[in-house]
Amino acid sequence: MKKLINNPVSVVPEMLEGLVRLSPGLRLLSDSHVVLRQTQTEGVALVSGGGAGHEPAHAGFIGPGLLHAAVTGDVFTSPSTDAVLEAIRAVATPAGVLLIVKNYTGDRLNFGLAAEMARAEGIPAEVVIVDDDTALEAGPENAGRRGIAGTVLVHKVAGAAAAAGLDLAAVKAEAEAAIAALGTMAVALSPCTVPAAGKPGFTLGETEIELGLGIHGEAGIRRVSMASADRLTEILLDRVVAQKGLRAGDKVALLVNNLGATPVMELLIVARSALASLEARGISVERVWAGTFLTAIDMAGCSLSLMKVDAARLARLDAPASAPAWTPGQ
Amino acid sequence: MKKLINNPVSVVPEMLEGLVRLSPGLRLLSDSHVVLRQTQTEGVALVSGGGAGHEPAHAGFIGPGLLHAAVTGDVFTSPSTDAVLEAIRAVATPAGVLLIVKNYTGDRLNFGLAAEMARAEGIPAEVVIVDDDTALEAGPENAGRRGIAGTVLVHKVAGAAAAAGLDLAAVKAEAEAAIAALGTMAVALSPCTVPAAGKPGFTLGETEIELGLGIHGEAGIRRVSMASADRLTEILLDRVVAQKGLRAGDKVALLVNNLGATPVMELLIVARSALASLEARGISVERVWAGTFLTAIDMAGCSLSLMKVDAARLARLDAPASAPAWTPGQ
Amino acid sequence: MFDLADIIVREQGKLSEIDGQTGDGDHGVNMGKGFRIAGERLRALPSFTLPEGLALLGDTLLSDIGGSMGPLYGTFFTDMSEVLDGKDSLDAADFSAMLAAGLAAVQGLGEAKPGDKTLVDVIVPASQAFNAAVAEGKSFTEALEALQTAAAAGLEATRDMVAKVGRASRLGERSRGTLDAGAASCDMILETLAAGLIKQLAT
Amino acid sequence: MFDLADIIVREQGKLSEIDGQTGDGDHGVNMGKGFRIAGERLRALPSFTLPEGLALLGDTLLSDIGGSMGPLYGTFFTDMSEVLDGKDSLDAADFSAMLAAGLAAVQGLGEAKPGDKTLVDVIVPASQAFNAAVAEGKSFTEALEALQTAAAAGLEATRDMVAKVGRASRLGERSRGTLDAGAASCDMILETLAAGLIKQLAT
Ligand SMILES: Nc1ncnc2c1ncn2[C@@H]1O[C@H](COP(=O)(O)OP(=O)(O)O)[C@@H](O)[C@H]1O
Ligand SMILES: Nc1ncnc2c1ncn2[C@@H]1O[C@H](COP(=O)(O)OP(=O)(O)O)[C@@H](O)[C@H]1O
Ligand SMILES: [Mg+2]
Ligand SMILES: [Mg+2]
Ligand SMILES: [Mg+2]
Ligand SMILES: [Mg+2]
Repeated sequence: MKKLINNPVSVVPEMLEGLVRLSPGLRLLSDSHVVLRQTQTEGVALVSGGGAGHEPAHAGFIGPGLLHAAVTGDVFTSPSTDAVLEAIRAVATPAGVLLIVKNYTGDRLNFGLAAEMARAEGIPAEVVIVDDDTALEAGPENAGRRGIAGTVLVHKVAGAAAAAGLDLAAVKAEAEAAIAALGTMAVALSPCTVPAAGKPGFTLGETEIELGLGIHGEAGIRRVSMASADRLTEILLDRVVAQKGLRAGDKVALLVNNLGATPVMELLIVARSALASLEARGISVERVWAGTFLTAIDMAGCSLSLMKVDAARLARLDAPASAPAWTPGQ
Repeated sequence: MKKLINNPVSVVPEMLEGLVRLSPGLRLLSDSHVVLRQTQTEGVALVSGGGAGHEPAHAGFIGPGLLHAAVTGDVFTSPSTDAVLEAIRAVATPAGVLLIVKNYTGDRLNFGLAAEMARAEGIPAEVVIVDDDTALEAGPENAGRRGIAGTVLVHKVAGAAAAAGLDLAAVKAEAEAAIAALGTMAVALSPCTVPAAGKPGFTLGETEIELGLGIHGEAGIRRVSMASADRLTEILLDRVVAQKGLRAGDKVALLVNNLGATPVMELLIVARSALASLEARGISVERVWAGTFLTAIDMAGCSLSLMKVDAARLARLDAPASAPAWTPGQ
Repeated sequence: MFDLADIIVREQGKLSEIDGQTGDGDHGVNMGKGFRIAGERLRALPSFTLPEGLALLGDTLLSDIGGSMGPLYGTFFTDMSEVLDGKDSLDAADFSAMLAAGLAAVQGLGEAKPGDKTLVDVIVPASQAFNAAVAEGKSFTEALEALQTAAAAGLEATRDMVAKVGRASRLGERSRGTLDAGAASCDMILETLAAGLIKQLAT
Repeated sequence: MFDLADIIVREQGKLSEIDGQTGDGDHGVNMGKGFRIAGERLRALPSFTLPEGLALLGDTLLSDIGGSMGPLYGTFFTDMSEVLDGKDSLDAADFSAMLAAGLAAVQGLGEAKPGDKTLVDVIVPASQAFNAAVAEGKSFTEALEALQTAAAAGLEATRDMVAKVGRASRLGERSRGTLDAGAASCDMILETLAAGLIKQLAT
């Protein structure tokens, strides 16, 4: 394992220190892995988070119009209930706190328990669960779809709703509607290496790639041979479009996300390909992003997220926002 | 080689199409690899460029307060004289054109010849050569220092000077002063793979890294064993500080640049380390950036650039600018 | 209690390896961290009762380790401790109530049913075996031994199950054929707790 | 002229390999692309004179290939063509003037001196040998043969040189021990041009 780190046990505090030093609008809650805005606002506060290893998520999306705080656990491990509760307390307003949680047992339990404890302290707290990984069939026989890169667009919609002064129930409802409208699928060209493990979580042959993998290096749904960018884009979009029931005439936002080690050259080629494919399907891409939003450490590959939008949701995506890792859609 | 591409011969046009589709302010000159602003301005126009493979450079830095056009060659190959001349003609104003060129024989020759031809057509054209790679000793015995990631800061200084309405000689003088104040050094953890070659340009052992390498996968100055982020940062900064004669009390801008495949986690750890090291040296970091600015395709590793600043140069770095890959310094 | 902390810390490599087969390979890291910290805190105390020890362990898991096991094992130990509250020594009835409280905590939070391939598949047969032995008039020690056997069998039975909850559930049929990591740590925990009590009862 | 285009296209792998040892391994790719395009354009013409062929080659290199070789070889061929302007056949004096113009073009642009480990280290000894043979009263054909021998020797001599210009110069002493890529392509070019003329003179 070759990584620009000092010690696997210190990657999380060191990178968070780096982030807040580079982001004058952010600060670190002392003795914790909770990052929050320098100055808090009135109204509903948004808290996100999860295991580390997804940088720039989640702390990179803190700022006006987006999140109020993010709680980071160890690499690929949900933060503890106490850590989440600390974050909630730090940003709570009388309007309450909405927790944006990805669908993993650990995150659900820790954020869920923390929300319960917060309510017991008199802080209105609600939870939404993001489950955008359309690679998987959801059902009673499993823990449901995972939350992956589309989470970033949920942050944006909820952040704009909160900034617009909506109450907790209304912000929650908008976030849940955005989640229902969202689907994502990823392709990995290489596995990722957890610093503490020191070696890749799985191995792929010279020409093998993995479709529908998770953002923690969990196995995907299918291992296939390497194919062209156009072909892979088609496979990812076919699945998301089918699972989310998208049809010609629908309007969507498209997020092309680097899983960690993908060069800009390749992201741009995939973005071009995805735009052409959606156009051919008669699906209108109202906004598009291509960049590094939510990663699996150093995995090579990308994910494509589609969120169905109407004028109201588009306005949320377009609303002014400023955070270290946020860029306006085009 | 696993890459999200369609065909090695089409990577350059496809990625440029992706870029302009994602950047409403940019357009592609028809039948060429010249990207320029949708609307041109009065005053001195700036043209940069070079081989492809350095994305988001150079076209990602086109926009108000920055470049007016960028010419892209094949991967790691200077664009032709004709292509550069086309770009010059497309953006030329009576105030003239400044070409920002990195110190490679091919770039010097093609941009230099194009400037001569432009002048023959009555277009005032000047060239500045960026040679920030302080890993190398410059001297009569070689072609001088290479131009690498610090070029992005030269774009910014010159772009602000041009936007401020200075004349060609004055913009050129500011760019040259910025170049003289600039030093960069890089460390590679992995080689890069040119799509047309299909295999890495060199090989590194399990624990080997390369110091002072070039952004085309050229050999570095020294192959050493993997070390901690703090130690590597120290080695890079020692060299740049010594070569640029920086001393306690000096003010600098710091650019932490991803060479292509480095995760955000690692960049943030290096940024934290560099800030601490410079502070310990009594060198004041007035502005800092950490991100993906000028890459060597999919190389893992980073470069550190220091540009000495006074109030006037800092104002150039802070001047408003907007381009797909530009973010304000902190 | 020290034995408990020590065995989890010692076996963390094995637990991560099991988790790696169908999960993300960090079960041992997570558990090892929590039990190491709890062990240090316990060693710093002049003395403590079993309920106090369990409470400290539960607190540590809840506040310091995160992941799915932090809350699940955290409330498991916390709720077991509450049942015993104030007691200095415990009898078979206390032990039975303690197991019931632990199971209720885990199921209340994680909603796993027997057969879902989790630690529940160790706790349920282990406490059933214990209660059955007591009902048959066996001694506390004999009942604890029955629990140990049943816990180990419960773990072994997870091998042929398909995960229905947690990370491994996304693999569907592909999760069959390997042990469950949480069940493996739970077997260690119950067997070690029982062994400690058996030793204590013998003196 | 077709031979010239063909040999460079055919040998591009070898040229890139040589460039890979001290440069960035693309010399063959760059040259191959330029000579392939030029070859196609030449084949599309009903007929052309040598100066016309050289001019087209120079133009193609200048406008289509970029890199350092685009302008260097581009002006090399363009300037050689200009010396011959209008001529349909050429004598030894023309050929000598042509080489001088090519060398001046390359040096004017790239500022490489003999010994800097570039194509100049092939052009200089080759044209010196040609001129010396002519001065000694040798025939045009004999002088061309002398040029071929000297070009090959010039290439071989680059092996022991340390690069002073271009990409390889950053390696300093480490650039010693391998041939220079530009010198290798230049040797092919001069030897092939000479062979063509020799064949023509023999008929
Ligand atoms: N809903 C649940 N209820 C009870 N136990 C669960 C549940 N989900 C997962 N588990 C247990 O958690 C174990 C994995 O723990 P661990 O690896 O520490 O957490 P994570 O899956 O977050 O990486 C599984 O082996 C299983 O026994
Ligand atoms: N200044 C120069 N003058 C003449 N020839 C040069 C000069 N610099 C480099 N060369 C030649 O260019 C060759 C490399 O060409 P090529 O690989 O196509 O370009 P690049 O170095 O840009 O990749 C070298 O082998 C050398 O012969
Ligand atoms: Mg985990
Ligand atoms: Mg080159
Ligand atoms: Mg796990
Ligand atoms: Mg080369």
